[in-house]
Amino acid sequence: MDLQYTTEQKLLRESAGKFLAASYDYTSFQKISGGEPGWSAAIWSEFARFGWLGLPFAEEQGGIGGGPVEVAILMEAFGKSLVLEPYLSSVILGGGLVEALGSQQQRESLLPPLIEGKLLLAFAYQDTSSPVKAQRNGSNYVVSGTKNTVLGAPGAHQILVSAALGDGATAVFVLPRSTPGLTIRPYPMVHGARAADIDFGAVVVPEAALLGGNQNAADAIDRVIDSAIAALCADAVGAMTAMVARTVEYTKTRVQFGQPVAKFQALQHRMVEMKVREEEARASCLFATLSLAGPAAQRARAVSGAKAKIGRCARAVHQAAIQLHGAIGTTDELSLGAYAKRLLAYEMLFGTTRDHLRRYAAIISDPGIAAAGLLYDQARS
Amino acid sequence: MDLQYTTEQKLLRESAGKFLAASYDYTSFQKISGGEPGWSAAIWSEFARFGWLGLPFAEEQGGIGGGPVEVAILMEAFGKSLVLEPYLSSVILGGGLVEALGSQQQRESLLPPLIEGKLLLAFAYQDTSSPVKAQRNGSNYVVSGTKNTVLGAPGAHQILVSAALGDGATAVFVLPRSTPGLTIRPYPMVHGARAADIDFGAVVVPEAALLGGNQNAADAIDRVIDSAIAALCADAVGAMTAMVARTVEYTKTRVQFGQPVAKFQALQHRMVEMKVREEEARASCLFATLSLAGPAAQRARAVSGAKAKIGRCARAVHQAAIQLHGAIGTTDELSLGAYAKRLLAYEMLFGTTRDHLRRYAAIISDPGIAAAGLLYDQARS
Amino acid sequence: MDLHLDPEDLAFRDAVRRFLDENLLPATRRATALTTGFINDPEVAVVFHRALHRKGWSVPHWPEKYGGTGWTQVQRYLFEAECARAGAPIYNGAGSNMIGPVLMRFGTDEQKKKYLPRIVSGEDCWAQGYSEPGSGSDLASLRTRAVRDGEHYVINGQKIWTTHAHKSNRLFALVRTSTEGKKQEGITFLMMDTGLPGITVRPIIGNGGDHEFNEVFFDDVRAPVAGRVSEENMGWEVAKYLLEFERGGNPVAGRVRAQFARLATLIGKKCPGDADIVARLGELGTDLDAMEMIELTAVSALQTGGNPGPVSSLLKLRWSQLRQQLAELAMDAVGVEALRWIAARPLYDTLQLPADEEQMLSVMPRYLNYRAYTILGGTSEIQTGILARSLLGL
Amino acid sequence: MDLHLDPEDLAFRDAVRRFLDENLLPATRRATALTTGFINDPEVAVVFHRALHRKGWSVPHWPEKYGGTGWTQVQRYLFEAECARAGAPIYNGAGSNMIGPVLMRFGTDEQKKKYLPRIVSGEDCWAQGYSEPGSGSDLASLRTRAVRDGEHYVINGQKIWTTHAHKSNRLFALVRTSTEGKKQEGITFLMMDTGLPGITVRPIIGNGGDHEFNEVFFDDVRAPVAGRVSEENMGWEVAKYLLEFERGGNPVAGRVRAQFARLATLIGKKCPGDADIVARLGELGTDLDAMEMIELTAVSALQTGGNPGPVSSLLKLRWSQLRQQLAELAMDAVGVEALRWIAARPLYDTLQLPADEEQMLSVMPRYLNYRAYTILGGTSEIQTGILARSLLGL
Repeated sequence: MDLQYTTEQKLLRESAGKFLAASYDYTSFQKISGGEPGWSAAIWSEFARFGWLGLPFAEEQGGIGGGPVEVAILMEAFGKSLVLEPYLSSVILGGGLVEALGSQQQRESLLPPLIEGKLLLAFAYQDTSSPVKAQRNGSNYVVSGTKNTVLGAPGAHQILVSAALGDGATAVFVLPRSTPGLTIRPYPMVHGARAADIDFGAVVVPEAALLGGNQNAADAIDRVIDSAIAALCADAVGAMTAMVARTVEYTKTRVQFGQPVAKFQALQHRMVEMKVREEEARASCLFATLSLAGPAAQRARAVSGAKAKIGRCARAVHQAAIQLHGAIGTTDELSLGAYAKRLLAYEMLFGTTRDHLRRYAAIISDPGIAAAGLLYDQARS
Repeated sequence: MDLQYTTEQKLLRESAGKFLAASYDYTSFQKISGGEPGWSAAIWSEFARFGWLGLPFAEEQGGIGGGPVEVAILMEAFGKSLVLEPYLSSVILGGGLVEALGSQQQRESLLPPLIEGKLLLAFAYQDTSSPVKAQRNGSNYVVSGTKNTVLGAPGAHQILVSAALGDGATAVFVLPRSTPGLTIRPYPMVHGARAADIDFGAVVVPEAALLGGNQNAADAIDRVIDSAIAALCADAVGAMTAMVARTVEYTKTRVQFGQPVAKFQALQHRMVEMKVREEEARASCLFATLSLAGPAAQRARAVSGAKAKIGRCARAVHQAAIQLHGAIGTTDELSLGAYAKRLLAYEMLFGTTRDHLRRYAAIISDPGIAAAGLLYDQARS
Repeated sequence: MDLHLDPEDLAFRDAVRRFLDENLLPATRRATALTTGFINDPEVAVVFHRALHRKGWSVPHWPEKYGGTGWTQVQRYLFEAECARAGAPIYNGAGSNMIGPVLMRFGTDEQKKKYLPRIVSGEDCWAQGYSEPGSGSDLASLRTRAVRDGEHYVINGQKIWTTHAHKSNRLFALVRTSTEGKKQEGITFLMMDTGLPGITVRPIIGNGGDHEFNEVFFDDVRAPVAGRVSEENMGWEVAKYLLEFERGGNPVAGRVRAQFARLATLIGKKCPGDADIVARLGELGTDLDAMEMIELTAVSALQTGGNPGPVSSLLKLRWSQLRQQLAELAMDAVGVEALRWIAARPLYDTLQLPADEEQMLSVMPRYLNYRAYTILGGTSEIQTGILARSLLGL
Repeated sequence: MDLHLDPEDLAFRDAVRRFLDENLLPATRRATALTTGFINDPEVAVVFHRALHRKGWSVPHWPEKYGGTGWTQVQRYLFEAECARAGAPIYNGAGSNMIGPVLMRFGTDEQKKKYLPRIVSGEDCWAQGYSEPGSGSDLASLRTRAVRDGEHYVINGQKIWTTHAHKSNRLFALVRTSTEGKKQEGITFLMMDTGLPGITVRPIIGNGGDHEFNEVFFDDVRAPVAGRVSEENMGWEVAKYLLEFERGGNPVAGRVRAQFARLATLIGKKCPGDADIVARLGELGTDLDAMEMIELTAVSALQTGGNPGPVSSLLKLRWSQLRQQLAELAMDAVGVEALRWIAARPLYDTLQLPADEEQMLSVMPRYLNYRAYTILGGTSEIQTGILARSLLGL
């Protein structure tokens, strides 16, 4: 067991924080979120230049070979600076699936341009009342159905989509956005990021579009989504950290009745609650991050537990931060509201806080698992 | 609509409060709760002398003709003074059922001695995994099964018991405690009151033991239990009121760091929360009390709503009161712990807070009922 | 004691229901239901206000001589509840609940004659200029200066949180006319037209995307002395009287009840079998019942000439929390779909969807805007401090 | 960074498990599981302590020269967790976690030689005399007087909340030896035998029915000066050092984890399909995971020679809340049956029922006693105040 950040990890945090503090203030955020694409190509190419787009990928793929901890460091910085660029959807989900499932040829054709910032991916996984299915038809597949809440789809060049095959297995296809019959209906979300509903109106795709051949992709999808959730947890921790720090700062400067309102004990106690929740959320996120490499049961427990716990903390923190800012906190004059919205999006995406609490509770109700601490035997993973 | 107490009602509150303050302090409570019967015959005969044992009964039964409001006033005073005497079990439940269901002869034989303080009743209604059934056998009934949580049973002279008849109907029988085959297993409860599990081991009872002949008693039982719940709500409001008042008083006198701890803003805010909960609980109790006379749907909504709401408030208040008293609040040196235990008993008896929340939520989910306020059309009741 | 409605009350309630059936237009109901801010747009609400005015019901709580109805407290309560239940908007509370009562108490005959009828009819729309950037909870520290110059005050400074200043033709404000003595002693209460030269209104957009609040800048604004209410430097007394009205004022149980019923409907459609959501609805229902009972008890006390005691802060505190919690539960009931964001306002102009879908899109903005309920009009912390003194003697 | 146990750690853990299998008696496990108070009865715990002592593990966190084990931080963590998981009692923390470390830091060679071995072996059982009726959170205001008289201090006054004073043979206490200067400056730290003439112990019974706490009265008690730790009037420094140990000290995640696992078992038996109860269990599980991670992070920092920072107050605050919430959920899971009350203590002597039924009867006393978790050893309000300064700079 080792829970100390390495020097390289500390440097990554520092450099990400510095760049974003300089290049991604609230005014830039407002400009980017109000603009049409909802993200900035200039910023994205900076991300590429820093190597961040290749961070989680193996060096032989042209990546940096970073692990979940490095991703979490970056995501926390993104959350802290309200970054809207489609890192989670394109790199973690899209790139993660390609690396996990893709053939060597697919990896070679998709990952380098992704890492260079020239290719954007999105992963359509959330089924609707019309779930996506794929039916073999000669050397082609016919993909039909509708996915919703597809993060980053409006700007993506290629769409990855999970589809049920006839035999109970799941496959992932990769389709150019220009595929005839594909309808992308984009919409903005409350926190400024973009998503889309996608109709696959009996789209015909070649066998080559099947990611990694005919294996059942369900486990890989689960793993990639769990890694995306852990990354999103880090983003939320970043946003919470910013909200707590700003609230403490604000109450130190806001004077009423002749003194800074931070002097009022009731407010101090409320801010301590916020800070404690931030610390708990950070710990919970770290548990999820470090459990991504663990046994599947540990991963599910840690990831769903973190999603639920951080969701609860995030709700309390954003409400308290707004209340302690007074009226100004309820407006778009400060960045505070943007953080609140980001945390609300966190709570709802990839399964709500309640969904994950149920998943976690079902796991932890087993007294054997309930008794198990966080440390695990690597041999079992 | 009229929500003002009458002069008589105010007098009842005042005289009950005065008597109990003088005769039922914490030392008496400790003596009574620690003693064998768990209640005081001397106090009970005072209750009889004041007419309290006849309060809810019609004047032609020898009662006072009081309504739910009068009962609530008395019960609130009982809660405030930790009264252990079996008023709820004997008068409200036992007497209430006799008045509602009994034949004239049964009423005449049971109510006057009850009102005079010479007869104690208990009502066994809570079925177990072995529910109580009654089977006709000639001019007798054979009653079998087990009831638990029978309040006041250890001291009762006659036990009323609800039993399923073969035809889906429910009947109530009244049995002397000496009935052969009846086993009463008494136990003390956390708050000092006594209850029992009762085994009806194929007890043979004459037809005359059937309360009020062969009618289905289910509605009457529901109504009497709802009235008992409303009365218990008032008791809880009394206990909460005492806890809040004592906490405020204590913090005004307890000095730490050179000032009364009541000066600390964080504590003030916590006490305001307690007080607000007390006020909400009182209002909720009043709603239930005044709805006992209303249509059945209104009664169920108000009674279950009050049980759930007051349960939630009671939990928060007893926890806060103990915390604000510091270590001394966690001991039996003060009456505080006795109030906390009384409120815990309140929460669990006659269906827990969660049981009643579910009942209430099912009713209120109907948008028509959700939209209805508290005032109702008397013609519909 | 009882909760019965007597036959006269029932007849009254039925009359109100008939009136609403006939006079509250579907478009107005829809616009009200799709309002995501705190208060209704005047242009929507005034349509209904005019219908009320025709009926003589536009200011029921006012004395009859100024246009009130002479209803009993119970009738007023029923009227509010029925309007809310039917989805009626409220028009310009700053006029009928703030400056109107203030003028009745402190205004000159001339002022009453000039302003009150235009509130009754809905011709005037008022805005309130109280808070300043540095003076929120600590209102008396306000610094907007007014200097007497003949028959005018020359005003310089800034107000903030001025609701619907951009939609109002009149404004009342607290201004500092003296810096001597205690800070409460140099304040004057002034009425003026929003169109005066030197007044600039800057919008403040809420987190929920609505434009309700504004900053108002005063740059050598010359406001006639005739608009002064009470004496110079006596404005704090006027302000306190007004705040009492703002906090106590009209019964609001009906409005919260209507919000609750809409939520029950939403849950019934979106997630009827979700035990957790239904249990939370139940909890809020029990809160609402309790608060309505507290409000009814105050109404009953007023009805019989009694004093409801220090409940106004308790009502403000809990009603505002409850409205937030209802909005929060609606968001949770809708779930991930609540993230879909429509930026344009008002929604009733922007949207053209089935009613259910439109409602879902209003859920998130409402949640966000409603966070301000526990801040505006006296924060929960301020109310709690008041209650510590008034209820607990601390 | 990783959460792996390396092979040495796994081997260590297995060795601890084997030891526990062989040395932790069923009767001791049962008595620990039926303990409803905060700490285990010394007469129960000492049996296990002796087994540990035979193995050389009775004070693993002490330096090896005093009887410690020289384990790594991770090993200490694993040992604690395994003991808790197996249901092992803790013997007299006042000895091994309080006075022991104090003597190592401040004691004379003679004192160390006299007292430390008897803590290691379990011969001595210590009680702590800190709080007084008027000095709880504000400890430094204590008033129990000690006046030097030759080779004795003559003590008069009163202590309160003295845990297990009635079961301890030794006592350490803070006493006032001077009233000059700041209140912190006149305090002396004294050790003495509880059997000294003039010491009277009066039981305080907790709401849960347990006798753990006492008042201790000092009536001209003559305590040898040899029992003084550090100099006269320097006791506050000693007290602060001890408080740090009390608050930081041993990792507790294992204990809370064991409580959690017992609750999961209870729920599985009593109400496995109750979605609301299971969801609350889940929430507390996520809290526990987070807190365990915070504790592990501190352990890792210590392991690598770093400083865990100001987490001890955070840990105290949240662990105490969590233990209360677990006890509360157990009570709610049991429901109305939790009202059945057995007055006699200890339950492991009183009861002779199937294990499940015995557990149910321990639920209510535990809930009631555990309310003190957020009070004793520094209230939550005090911890919050410390965190406001240390974490937020307020």
